[in-house]
Amino acid sequence: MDLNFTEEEIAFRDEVRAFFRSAIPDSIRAKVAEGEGLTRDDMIQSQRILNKYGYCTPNWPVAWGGKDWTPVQVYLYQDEMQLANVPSPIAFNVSMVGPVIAQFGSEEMKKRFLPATANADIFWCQGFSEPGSGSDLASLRTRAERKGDKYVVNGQKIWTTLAQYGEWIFCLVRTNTEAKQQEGISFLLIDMKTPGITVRPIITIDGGREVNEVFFDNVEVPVENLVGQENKGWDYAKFLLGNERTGIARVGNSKAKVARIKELAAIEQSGGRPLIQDPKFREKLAAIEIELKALEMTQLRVVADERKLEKGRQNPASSILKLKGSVIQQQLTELVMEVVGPYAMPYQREFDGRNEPVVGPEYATEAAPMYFNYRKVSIYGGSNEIQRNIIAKAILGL
Amino acid sequence: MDLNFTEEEIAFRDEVRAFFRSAIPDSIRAKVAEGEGLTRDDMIQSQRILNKYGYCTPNWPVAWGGKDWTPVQVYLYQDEMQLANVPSPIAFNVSMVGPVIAQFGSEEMKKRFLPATANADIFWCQGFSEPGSGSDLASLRTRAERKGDKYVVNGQKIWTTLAQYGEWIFCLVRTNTEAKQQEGISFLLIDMKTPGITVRPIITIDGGREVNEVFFDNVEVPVENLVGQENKGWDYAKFLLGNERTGIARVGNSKAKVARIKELAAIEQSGGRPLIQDPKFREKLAAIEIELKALEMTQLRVVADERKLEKGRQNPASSILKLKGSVIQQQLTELVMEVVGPYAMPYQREFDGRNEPVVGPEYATEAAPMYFNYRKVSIYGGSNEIQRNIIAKAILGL
Amino acid sequence: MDFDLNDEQRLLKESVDRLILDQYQFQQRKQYMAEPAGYSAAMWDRFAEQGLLGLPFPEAAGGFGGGPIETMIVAEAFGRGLVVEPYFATVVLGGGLLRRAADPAVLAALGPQIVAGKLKLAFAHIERHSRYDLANVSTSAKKDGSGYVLNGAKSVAMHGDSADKLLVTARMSGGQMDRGGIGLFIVDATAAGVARQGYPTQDGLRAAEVVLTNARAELLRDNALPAIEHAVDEAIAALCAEAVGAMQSMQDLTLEYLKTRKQFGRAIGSFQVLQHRSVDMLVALEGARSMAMFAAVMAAEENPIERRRAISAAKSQIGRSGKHIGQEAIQLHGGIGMTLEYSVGHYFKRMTMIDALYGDADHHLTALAGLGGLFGAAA
Amino acid sequence: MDFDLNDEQRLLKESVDRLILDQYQFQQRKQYMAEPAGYSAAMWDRFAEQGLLGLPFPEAAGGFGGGPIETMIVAEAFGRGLVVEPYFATVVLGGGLLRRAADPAVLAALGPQIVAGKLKLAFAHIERHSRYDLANVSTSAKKDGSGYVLNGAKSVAMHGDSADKLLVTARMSGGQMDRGGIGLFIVDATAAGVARQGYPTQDGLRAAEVVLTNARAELLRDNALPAIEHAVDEAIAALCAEAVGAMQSMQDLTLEYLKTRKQFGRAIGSFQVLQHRSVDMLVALEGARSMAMFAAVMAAEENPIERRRAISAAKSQIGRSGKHIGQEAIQLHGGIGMTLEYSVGHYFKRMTMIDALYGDADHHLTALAGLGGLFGAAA
Repeated sequence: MDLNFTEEEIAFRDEVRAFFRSAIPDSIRAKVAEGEGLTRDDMIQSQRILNKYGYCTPNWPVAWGGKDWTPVQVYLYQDEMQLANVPSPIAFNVSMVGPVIAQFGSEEMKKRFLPATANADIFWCQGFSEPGSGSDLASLRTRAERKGDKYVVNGQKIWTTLAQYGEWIFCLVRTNTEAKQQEGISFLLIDMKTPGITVRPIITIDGGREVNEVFFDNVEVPVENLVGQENKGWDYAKFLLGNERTGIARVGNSKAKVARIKELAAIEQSGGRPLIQDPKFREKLAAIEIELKALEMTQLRVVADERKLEKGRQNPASSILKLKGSVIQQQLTELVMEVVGPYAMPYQREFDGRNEPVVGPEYATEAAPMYFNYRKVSIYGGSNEIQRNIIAKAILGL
Repeated sequence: MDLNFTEEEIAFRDEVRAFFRSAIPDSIRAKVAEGEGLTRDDMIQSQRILNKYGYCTPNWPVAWGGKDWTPVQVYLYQDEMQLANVPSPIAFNVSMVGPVIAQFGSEEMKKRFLPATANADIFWCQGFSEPGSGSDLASLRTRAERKGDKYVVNGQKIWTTLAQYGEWIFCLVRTNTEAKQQEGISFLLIDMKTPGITVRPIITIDGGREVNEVFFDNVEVPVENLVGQENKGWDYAKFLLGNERTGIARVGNSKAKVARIKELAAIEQSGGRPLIQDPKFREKLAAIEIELKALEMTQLRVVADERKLEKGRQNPASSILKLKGSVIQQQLTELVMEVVGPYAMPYQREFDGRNEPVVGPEYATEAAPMYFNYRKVSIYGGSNEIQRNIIAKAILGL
Repeated sequence: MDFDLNDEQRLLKESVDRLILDQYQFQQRKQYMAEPAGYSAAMWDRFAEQGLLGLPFPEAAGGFGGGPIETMIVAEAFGRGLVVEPYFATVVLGGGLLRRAADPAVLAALGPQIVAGKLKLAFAHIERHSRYDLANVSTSAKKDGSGYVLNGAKSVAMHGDSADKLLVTARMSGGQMDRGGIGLFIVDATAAGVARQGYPTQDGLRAAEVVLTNARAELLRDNALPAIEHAVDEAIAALCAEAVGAMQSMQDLTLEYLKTRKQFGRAIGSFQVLQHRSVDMLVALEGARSMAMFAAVMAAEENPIERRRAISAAKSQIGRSGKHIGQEAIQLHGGIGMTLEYSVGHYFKRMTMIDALYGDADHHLTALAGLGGLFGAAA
Repeated sequence: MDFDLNDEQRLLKESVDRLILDQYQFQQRKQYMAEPAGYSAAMWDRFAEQGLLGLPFPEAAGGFGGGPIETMIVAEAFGRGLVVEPYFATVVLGGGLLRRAADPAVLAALGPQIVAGKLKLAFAHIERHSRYDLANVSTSAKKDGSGYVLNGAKSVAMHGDSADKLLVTARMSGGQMDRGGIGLFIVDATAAGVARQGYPTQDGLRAAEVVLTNARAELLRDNALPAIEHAVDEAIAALCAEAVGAMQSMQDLTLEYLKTRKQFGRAIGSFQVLQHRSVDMLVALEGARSMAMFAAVMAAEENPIERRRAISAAKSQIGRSGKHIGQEAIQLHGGIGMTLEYSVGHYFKRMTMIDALYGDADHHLTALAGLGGLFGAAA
């Protein structure tokens, strides 16, 4: 057992660290550091840089632009990306639909979609959740009826993140209403420009427009857009959701946030001295740092174990990462609120597009919206209640 | 709304306060303050003083030595008793079997048992739980078969507190094995000297002998010892358990414990100054004090509401009192551990009956045993999980 | 001891509850917020008609002589309605500062205008680095003829943009953090030298940044800190009650949702985990309700140590209960709880802002610990 | 980076695990505790035979040159077995103090005796008001001919009653709380002027009060605090691993109980609330395991700031996880968990004592906060 990184691993880390901090524009990284929303262009610009230098899709098959990295290298890559406040490549492209197409799609489908997906020439969004099916995803009701060489899709998706940017959407649809819930579902790729698709924004409590409803009204989809086999979509979705869960711990992001909190708490005053000198504030931060360190070590253990797992299999411990990772992210947003104190109160998104001066320090403007917005991280990607159900069954055997 | 006590209430409070602090021997009150176990004689002596002055059984019918006090007076009586570290009268006598006999027993039974029960001439214990029936009390299996003018009892009870002192035991027994679980249970009074009864102590993790197993092997019980009607015992048990729940908040005890912790933390040193001057320690204590104040106010609200309830009905909010009260009591034992620091470690019950000098300050000796022992308060009297089930159903309608 | 309302209080409660039920549904509130001032002028008049604006003022000032219990009744109902009108700024806090710090003559002159709905106030106190400290004041007051001129910048003055007059803390002597030497001044909001920037707050109310440049001001009281502290303590008691209203609404909404929302073929309220978590929300709510009552009773206490202990204990409890209930309400709702179209998130945001008003849960825990806690060593 | 054990470590783990499984069942342990010394002399010899007593000593001292990882392997197994022999006192802490503070010659002289099971040590440091502070020492050391004489009283010296020699902190200069001027001495436990009172601790181990009255002592090192701190940090890392073993056992016992105990006609492990609470126990356990590994890796770190940060973080996590798991294990067991006849309560008590050894969770949180936390502002 040697928990230090090897010389090769350190060299790799230094290489990606240098790359992330030089290749991605500071203006974009500063937005990530402060929790400001990125524009569509920011996301695409950043992803294309990563892709150009081969740093976009390491988890994909090598033939399609992936890397033959060790699990530790993948970890270091993610950690350094997050520490440098580099935007993660669009998750729908790189962590979700890309791996599914690479694993289950036909050669033709791969050629058609994978390079464009890696380079953000297509902006993907995800059509899984429906109004009636939240945690109970398999109860989804959006229908796709086969008519000749097309599917005709009718139904509604909800919580579709960034559908306003989406050029394509990958959907779970019901292709067999007779079969048991999980067995009648297919995985379909749909061009958002197809007639019959309507996107309606859902404004969230932080005032952001991040999620949407997507309505399908007799939307015609060519059958070649079916991924893999008809009625096997649930398997592909499970594969996809497993991939989602590892990244969601976001240890590097939280480490960057801790560092930022220390900087800000050195600026803000409490009782006539910098807040960072307040023993109680320090202890609150230290308590989260301990949890974060434990999470990081646990993640490394999961990463190290990956070598021993069948390729593509998911360590159920990744549910623990999601659970703890989400709570730590949320606690850090609360601490930022505390750092800025009364300056959390002004709602300044109202100013967007206007010219009013910022109230209080610039870094305070996103404190409350981020706190509100981050309540989502224990809800999406399988709520923390669902994660506990999974762990109870898969790990504890209860 | 006037949350101040009336002049009459204050006069009453001063009266009971003076009584408790003068009539009960200091030696007994000091044991309660430090969490040391009371001897059987301590309990009986204290109860007889209370009974002599009419302060033992206020909740009983006036005809049987009860008081026509308002709910506020009852509250003040309990609060002052606990604040003065006066041992509560034996709960099995005064809160449990006494009210049941007074409510459901025959006149003859009342005459036979109530005065002796009030004066601790009988030391009662409770035979409810069985090895197979913990939270699921109604699944109990101890049989009582009617044979002529006797019941023949066979079975086993467990967790019988102070059975080693018990002269009589009130038991739930199954008199009908055909009926639905709750409907075949009777409430029986049994003389512990009857042949066929064996008591076996259970030593708990604190080293204490507080609970026991009680075995019944063809124990013959006269039918006149049946309380109320055969097969109605479950109703009487529910009545009894409801009574138990109010007292279990033990706000007065916890207030006395907070005061004692402040005294001790002024003696113990940390970093070269009294522990009580450590801001973090103060905050930990203050956080519990807030919870305790909220509990006290909630208890007063429940008390005030009692006037509006049908006599004998239980406010489901009393489950909240049990829940919060138990947690606060447990937290305070943790804080005592923290006050004494390394001196929590010596196990000095071993010294009982020997003459070795006390290790560390005298008040440290019970810190760890009390912490260990108090884990029970969220288990007994309906575990906190059961309380939450009750609240979810009875208050929230879930 | 008696938790019952008297007849007048019961009438007050019925009328305010009715007002909120009839006039303050979620959609109605949205319309009020869309008005130019960010709240409903008609509703303000309605408050005046119903006598709510005069509630805590003495009769000599045109009011009805209500105390903290009456304010608690109104605040709790307003918490359920998420009222956006400047009642807290003008009547509770502004009015309280006048009652505690101003001469009776000033109160008698201004009171009736407030009661009639003609005068709105705001308290301009917070400065860039003062955080929750009432004694941390660097805005300066200099004598100038019969009055004073003030210089400084004040932040996040609740409803400062619609106020007619500002109540301003300024330093007359001493260092930035000294308890002595702080004056309470009254300034015309439209006077020369007063620059205001109004904006919405996270909870849909309004606030303003105020810059004072040789702004002419009238002194209400010198060495005003003890009076200000008392007024703020009373205001905190009202915030506690408002918070209880908001928490009760979140609890009600969540229970309703748990009973109707179905997943895996059954109402999600039938899942034991969600049942127990609802119970923990209820326990937090009842603790908060109890402490809000405690705060109301203790708000009028003249002994500042006893009063501050009680108020800090209550505000700390409210902050913790509110965070717990708010976060759980969102979590148990899932995605729908995150949307602006649904009301629970609005309660959550108001609750979050209440925690940040005049000291959050940890600030008041520290304060209480510093004051020796609630239960004396010689109990 | 590599979490795998090397071949030697794997062999060590297999042999220690086997020893615990075969020789340290709950009933066997009870017999060991009933022996006069409070532990099994035969087991101690067995440890010697298996080479465990020499594990962390350099070869020059007759040992096997094992490091923190090897100690972690042994400690975790011992945590599962609730081992009562003085391994921690003699080998981990006592041996560590010798390694860090004594001359190589002393180590070479004493080491082989320890390795052979012939010499037992105890660290006598705690004083009436020192709590968890290693720098708080008032026991005095005075030069006397070629050696020293010590005067003072030491409390709760783990396994001090069966030790052959005591390692004693005493002040050679400076005030009671000064970091400088603390010497580490070695004293014959049976020497004149050494009075010991032995007793059991809450977890079934043993400790002693030690009173030194002009007791003759040999100086191992002056200004010994940094060396003592390093040895104690290494000992804490071992305690963390032992705690993980105890927590794992509590988790296993609880799961087993949930799967077999029936209430309301079904296994209680089928109740969702108990499932989720078991999951939270697992999360606490995995966090503790991760931090125990972190502690093991950092225990050898020479930079005292980096080392202390890591050790304090780990001990704090261990304390919190252990309390959570222990309390939940008892609660989920119900009454049976409270009985001395059942093992889970013994783990709970050991876990509680580990928290109180060399600083509890809050003590180390404060320490970590004082050292600036784990993640630098310039990450």
